[in-house]
Amino acid sequence: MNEKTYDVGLVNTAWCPGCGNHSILNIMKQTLLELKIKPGNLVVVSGIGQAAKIPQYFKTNYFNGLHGRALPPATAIKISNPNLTVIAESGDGDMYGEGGNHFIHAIRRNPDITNIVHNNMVYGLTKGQASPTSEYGFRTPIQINGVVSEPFNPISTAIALDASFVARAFSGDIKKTKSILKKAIQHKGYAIVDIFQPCVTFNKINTFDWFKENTYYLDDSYNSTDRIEAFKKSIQNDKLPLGVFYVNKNKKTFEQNLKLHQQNNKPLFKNIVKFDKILKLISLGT
Amino acid sequence: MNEKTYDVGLVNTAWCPGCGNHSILNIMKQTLLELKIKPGNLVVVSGIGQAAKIPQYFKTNYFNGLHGRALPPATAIKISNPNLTVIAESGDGDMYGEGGNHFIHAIRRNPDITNIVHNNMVYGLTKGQASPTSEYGFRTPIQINGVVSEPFNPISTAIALDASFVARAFSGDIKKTKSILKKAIQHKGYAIVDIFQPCVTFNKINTFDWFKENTYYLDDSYNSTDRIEAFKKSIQNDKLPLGVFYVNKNKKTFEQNLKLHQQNNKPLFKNIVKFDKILKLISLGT
Amino acid sequence: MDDISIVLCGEAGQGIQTVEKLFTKIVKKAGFNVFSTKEYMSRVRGGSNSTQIRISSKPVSAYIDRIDILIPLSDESLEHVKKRISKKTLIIGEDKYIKNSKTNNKIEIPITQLAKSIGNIIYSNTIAVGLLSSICGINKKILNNTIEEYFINKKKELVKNNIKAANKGYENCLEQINKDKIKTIISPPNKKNDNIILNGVETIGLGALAGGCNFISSYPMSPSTGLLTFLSKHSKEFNIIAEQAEDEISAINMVLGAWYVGARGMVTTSGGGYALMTEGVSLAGMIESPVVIHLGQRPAPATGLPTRTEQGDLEHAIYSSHGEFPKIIFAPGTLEDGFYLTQKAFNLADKYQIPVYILTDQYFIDSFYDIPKLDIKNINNINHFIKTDKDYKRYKITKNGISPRGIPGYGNGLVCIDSDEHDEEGRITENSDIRIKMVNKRLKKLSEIKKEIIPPELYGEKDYKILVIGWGSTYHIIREAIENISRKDIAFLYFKQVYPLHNETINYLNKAEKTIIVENNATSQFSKLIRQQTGYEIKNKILQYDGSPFSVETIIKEIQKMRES
Amino acid sequence: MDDISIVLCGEAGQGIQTVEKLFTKIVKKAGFNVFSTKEYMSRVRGGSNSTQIRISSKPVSAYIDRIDILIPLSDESLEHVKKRISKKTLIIGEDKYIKNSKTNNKIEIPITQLAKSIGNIIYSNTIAVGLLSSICGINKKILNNTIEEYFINKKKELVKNNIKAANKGYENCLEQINKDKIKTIISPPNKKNDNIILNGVETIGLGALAGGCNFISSYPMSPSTGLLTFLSKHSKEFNIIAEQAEDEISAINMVLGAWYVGARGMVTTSGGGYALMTEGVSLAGMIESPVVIHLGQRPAPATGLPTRTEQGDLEHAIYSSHGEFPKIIFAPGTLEDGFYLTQKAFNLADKYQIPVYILTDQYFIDSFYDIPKLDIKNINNINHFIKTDKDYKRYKITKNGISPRGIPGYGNGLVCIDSDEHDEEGRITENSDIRIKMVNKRLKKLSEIKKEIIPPELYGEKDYKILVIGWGSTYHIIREAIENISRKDIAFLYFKQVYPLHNETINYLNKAEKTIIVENNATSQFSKLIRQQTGYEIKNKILQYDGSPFSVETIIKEIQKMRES
Ligand SMILES: Cc1ncc(C[n+]2csc(CCOP(=O)(O)OP(=O)(O)O)c2C)c(N)n1
Ligand SMILES: Cc1ncc(C[n+]2csc(CCOP(=O)(O)OP(=O)(O)O)c2C)c(N)n1
Ligand code: SF4
Ligand code: SF4
Ligand SMILES: [Mg+2]
Ligand SMILES: [Mg+2]
Repeated sequence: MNEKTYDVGLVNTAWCPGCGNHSILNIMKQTLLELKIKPGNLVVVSGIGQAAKIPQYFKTNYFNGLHGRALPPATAIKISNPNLTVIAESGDGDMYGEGGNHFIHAIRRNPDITNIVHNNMVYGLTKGQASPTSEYGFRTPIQINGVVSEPFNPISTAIALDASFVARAFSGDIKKTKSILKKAIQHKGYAIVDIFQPCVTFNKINTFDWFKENTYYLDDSYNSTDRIEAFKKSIQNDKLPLGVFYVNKNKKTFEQNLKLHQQNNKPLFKNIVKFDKILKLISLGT
Repeated sequence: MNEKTYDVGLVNTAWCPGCGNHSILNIMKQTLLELKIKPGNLVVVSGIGQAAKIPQYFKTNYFNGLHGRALPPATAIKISNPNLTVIAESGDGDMYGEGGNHFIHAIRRNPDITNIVHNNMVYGLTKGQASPTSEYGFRTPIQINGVVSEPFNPISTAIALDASFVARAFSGDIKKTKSILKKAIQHKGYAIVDIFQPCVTFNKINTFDWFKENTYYLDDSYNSTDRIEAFKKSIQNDKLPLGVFYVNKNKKTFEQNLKLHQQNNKPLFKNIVKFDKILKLISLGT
Repeated sequence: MDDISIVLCGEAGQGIQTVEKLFTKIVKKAGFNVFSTKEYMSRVRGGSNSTQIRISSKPVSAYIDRIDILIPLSDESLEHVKKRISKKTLIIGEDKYIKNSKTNNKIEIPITQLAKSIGNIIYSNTIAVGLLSSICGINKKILNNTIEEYFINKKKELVKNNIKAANKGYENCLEQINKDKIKTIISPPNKKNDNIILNGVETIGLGALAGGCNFISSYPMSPSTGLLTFLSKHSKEFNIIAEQAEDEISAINMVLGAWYVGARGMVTTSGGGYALMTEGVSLAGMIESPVVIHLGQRPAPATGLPTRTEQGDLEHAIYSSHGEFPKIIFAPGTLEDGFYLTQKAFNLADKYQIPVYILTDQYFIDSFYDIPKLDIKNINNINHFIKTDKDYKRYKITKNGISPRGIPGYGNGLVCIDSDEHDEEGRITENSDIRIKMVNKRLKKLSEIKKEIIPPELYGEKDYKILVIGWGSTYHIIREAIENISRKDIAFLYFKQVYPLHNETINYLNKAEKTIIVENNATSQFSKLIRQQTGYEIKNKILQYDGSPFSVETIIKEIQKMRES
Repeated sequence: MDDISIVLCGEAGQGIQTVEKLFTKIVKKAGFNVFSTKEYMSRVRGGSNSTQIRISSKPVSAYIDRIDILIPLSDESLEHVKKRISKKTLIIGEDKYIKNSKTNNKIEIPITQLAKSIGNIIYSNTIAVGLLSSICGINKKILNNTIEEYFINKKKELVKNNIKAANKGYENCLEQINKDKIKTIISPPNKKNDNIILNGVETIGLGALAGGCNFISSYPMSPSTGLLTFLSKHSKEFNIIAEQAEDEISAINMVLGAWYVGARGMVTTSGGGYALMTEGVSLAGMIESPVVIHLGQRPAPATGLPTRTEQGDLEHAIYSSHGEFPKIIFAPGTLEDGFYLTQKAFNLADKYQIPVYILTDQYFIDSFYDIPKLDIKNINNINHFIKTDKDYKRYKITKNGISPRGIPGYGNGLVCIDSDEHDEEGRITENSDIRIKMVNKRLKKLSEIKKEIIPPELYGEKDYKILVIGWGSTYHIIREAIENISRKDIAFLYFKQVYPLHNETINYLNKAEKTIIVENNATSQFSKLIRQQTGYEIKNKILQYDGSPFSVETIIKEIQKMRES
């Protein structure tokens, strides 16, 4: 593996110049490289949106599925072949809007996957409607009087659901975000990393500078195993904390819970049909 | 209005003898009577399941829609005619499983509706599969090794989403549940009441006695406006608290936020088409 | 008589199913052929449900209206089946349930009292089994042995009491027979019956196992849940992942994820759940993923009649989903077809990288009968995925439209799939030349698929004048009706593959002077498909859409009417 | 020439849309008729998009391949439209963008440099408007006035600079004209054009307003989002609730809730979103709720080509959803039809208590042209809900199948609706007689609906030998092609209601010696429908499925080919 391992040659991304997605792509490649994950061993599952295009731009197996539906295939991929590293990555609209139900239930299952959300607080690809995370008052051609719904808080929700790893990052901070992503990927179990990402075209409120000014990092003394403390931090919104909010190491992963994988991690594609047992079943009748 | 106001004559409910649904029906009728809500002014929206059959058994307008989809019509009904009292009522599978995404987003909108969930921790109508609230280890013909997913905690989730009223009750306690329901219905804004309900046929674990033994009421000193405290209580699971966990009175309702209803609560059906304005728009062309 | 129809009628939760299971085992052991089917309300307790058990010395496998023996087990029972009661119907049961019957052809047996005398009214069911056995002239030894086997994992006490109960029922009835109040109206044939008894859902489940199914993700929905239960039950033995999804959308997207890494996955659902899956089906079309869909039909629209039967989702299955891509739809009409077609479905899905449907319905799913042991000797599963090399391209343009399917983690290539239109490598493109190539490639698979369409099967006279057309679960019903009519000019054309249609279809139709379609729906969806594909209009339609299956009698009557008109 | 085609080509985000909007206004003011349409990639910045603006002294409203004037605005522009460039195409633009063109027919104008000289490259767009105006011989006053109007709400400085820019473009081009390098190839007609300019989505939006729409809940999805935007924009003025739902499932269920209490609601979506709504559509069928569905088609399966055009969802719209119930599907081909049919849709949905579809596509939605002012004098809205009395029964069995629709909170009755099969009061039932009555009742509405099907319209010669059949957005394209071919033996049959089919259809078809269908899809879904309904097989098919609309030239060419064969 070398610096080029993840490059796909010349790519003309579909992203705007200055968009936070570029730096997330960059961070992703560095993270994977430093973790020495082989492209062939990695599957990135995404939905539809600007963020969701990310696997097209680096070397990896990918399943670029339907809008809102990254988590179900990601979960199935992991349990069908636990040897693969699985990342589910998409936008805020994708994961928390269309895909909200899968978000809840993926957390409940706790498969060992990393869920990365490019949170630009807007629908980018469809040109600037509010997303679930858009702030109160955010005006768009549809929310003409500004958003009136409580912004979705993925961090507090994930903690409420006792997700096993919950973090927030900022696309503008390569070093720190990389370190958070590394922890998330190395964590055994479901890990959500919500990444603040400026959309320079459709979100003129939550800009790079806005994120800079309105965030701070949880400090070293912060104890990420305390769920109540984590919740307290998660609902703080004068300034938005960044970092790892919560880790629950006591949970088994979904695949560990499956009887199938308790002996070994044999992928399903190696299954051999047991015709003798079928014959026995048939002979039994009902 | 009198004791018979809500009766629909002889009904042969589809429920098993001993099922907690009977007493919820009873509580509902009493609550509505005591609150002097007229059947004609009430709309009960439900999904599909044993719980969801409830509006069939008392006098009310009802919209007995699709499995998992009670909240979207309930929200629309309320904002299209704010003069109606709107209750969305269904089972745990319906509201937290199939309907999970609507649960999140209805809370975010905060329409003035009451969301009542008969939580029997099982799928009753389809004969005994695990529901999102089934406990770890709960065995069914599908979960043959017992449930391995984290049980969905509607209370902590609703608090994380800053729902404006969050309560839990028990079908076995008519008086207290009635009082909780009254508060919920009178609350201006979205109110969730998760009601523990024994399913005598398919849930042999979480029985009437089990609920009796494993619950207690939040006491009078409890401050339901403290979100952190509420969260703390919500994740307690040695014994499960009953009562009103959390109230946020600072929120405007969805219909209040709509420009349309800021002057008056004129229902949409009274709208008159403004042909003059259409003509003007047409004349403008693009 | 060598074919009797017994009907048990009672409330949900009374345990009629135990009688059904136990008694069918007993009669089969006694050498009879047996068929049983049930209709039941969408509720857990109460209401009125009924189960028909046909016993015969030759194979039986269709629903009939006729009731030879009725055992009412609740106040509403007589009312519930009143249209089917004739003068010849013998009614057996407790006084309170039979007293309202106007016929004299009835026998009182104090079932509950007998049960209580053994210690618990739950023994009523076994008493019923006993008395039925006695009417059917079944050897007591067979009765006792089967009960012992059936309760093998239960406590000794319970086994003993059940045997006692069965014998009480048996004796009590025998007494009546001896008194000449009733006759043993049927006797066991002098043969051994080595058949197995299965119902529709088990046969689909076994077919799935034989097709290498190792992943199922679904959301419970009548009447399709049984398949999820079946595969869950056998999940340990067969290394299957059986997951209950949070909703149907998740279910199908999970299954596509599973196929992506080389598992063999399926979903099971019914109309409303399938509606939610249709976007996922379109995804399968675009990413060219195999997927097997078991769609157990029930009456709609919307929630409809959740536990009843209909063939109303044929068009839904064919045309749902946005965009144009090939699929295959099987509609088994026999238990054997259920097994072999499901097994085949996995291999065709894998071969052509398309959705393949098993279209059943509540009637098919819930009907039992005995069939010879399924033969699995010649069954072949081929995994069509390949080991990738470094330059692997998932959507390589090939002559027949099929690109070799790689899976991540097997080989040196990368497997990139995309729900957008994509190039050979699986990357998004908006290039119109590539778009055209990709559409053509996907549709080209249809020509290959057409080469192996299962032809319709003709039963009855080759030189027919009247041709009756049916598909799926009506098979045995129509067949028995045709056999009953037994005239030289009539034949029955059975479709087990309903989409795409076989080319021979039009020739069969053209040969007939009169064609009659039989469908369990209100708009005759299959005849619309036939006309769309062949131009041929079937004018005579026997349609039923009240939630119940056709009876053999109805088909006979309707055909007779039409042949005269 | 009295019809020129101008094409601007550049990247997303460059502001070609401003040029389109501004310039079409100007030319219309100058008395021209104008048509414009665009094709663009599914991305926010970069890539290659193009907009065609046709200017003529007679009405124009169809896409053509021909480019008379090309303005490339990016490096890739020439490559992007290369197939459409002919020797006659005049290419105007900056040196760097036109230099690779092999033709001599090109003029360099240093647009960016001119813009910079005014202070900002954003003025490039207005410069382009200026130079185009000059080529079209447009009076400078009109140019200046329109710019002033267009930027009316902007800062003075900006208005001034834009006028300056337009003039720079104008003069610069005029200079070239004077040098005889280019000719004013078209001149404004001597007439006033009082038409209005609209695009497809606005016309649907206006139709919705005129139909009394006061509720829309939808989830953004190209190309359908514009309708949600339109109704949001006008929500205050018209007391509309316009809600962005969390997903499409919520959207349609909300709209059904809104109708339930007497609002008039609609959804707007595209294929994938619609797939998710199909369970809700089935609910509408069962509870007999009105609902209006705008389905803006785009190429599929799955995500497909999100910003491009196709007519691939006809079958999806007709047959999606489980169960059997009536619906109506309109497919407007003209802006006027878009308006009137949408208005009508609300009234028919309300009258028959069924789903009514407006089936459009990206091409229809994004195309502008000028039309006479829409006439709303004769428009009538009837609210079909009633005030209930105490004994009100929502599903009263009536002769024509339509039960008077009550709404909660209006009258003394209760309004009870149920997704299960229900009795007249709306309570769950499994009674098979009631089931049959209710199915019949729902389907009976179809007979009423059939009485007012909008017949297909014939254009061209009444005594045709060749009949071209089209539906929806291809209307103007086919019509212009037919007019161009201008032979006595050809006619065009246009369907704006595609479902149910009008009875006259078969007569039109039978009269022809040759029939040719034109569809923007790969499997010819409409001809399949025609065959299914009439038995008639249309053998000649002009199909296109690369995501682009037909051009007039393609239709002409293909028809010529077929008439010869
Ligand atoms: C079922 C369905 N509904 C809607 C869409 C249209 N759509 C594509 S991307 C998108 C939202 C994008 O927002 P987000 O997920 O936040 O991603 P971003 O573009 O902001 O990165 C929508 C609504 C779709 N493709 N499929
Ligand atoms: C789309 C869809 N999927 C599945 C079903 C089948 N179904 C009906 S009720 C139900 C679950 C019932 O559980 P719950 O909501 O907890 O209600 P309960 O019966 O326990 O009161 C299911 C899965 C359905 N009707 N529609
Ligand atoms: S629209 Fe926003 S999110 Fe999308 S690429 Fe541009 S800046 Fe990034
Ligand atoms: S199955 Fe359970 S929830 Fe349903 S009625 Fe019976 S006891 Fe109640
Ligand atoms: Mg976003
Ligand atoms: Mg439940």
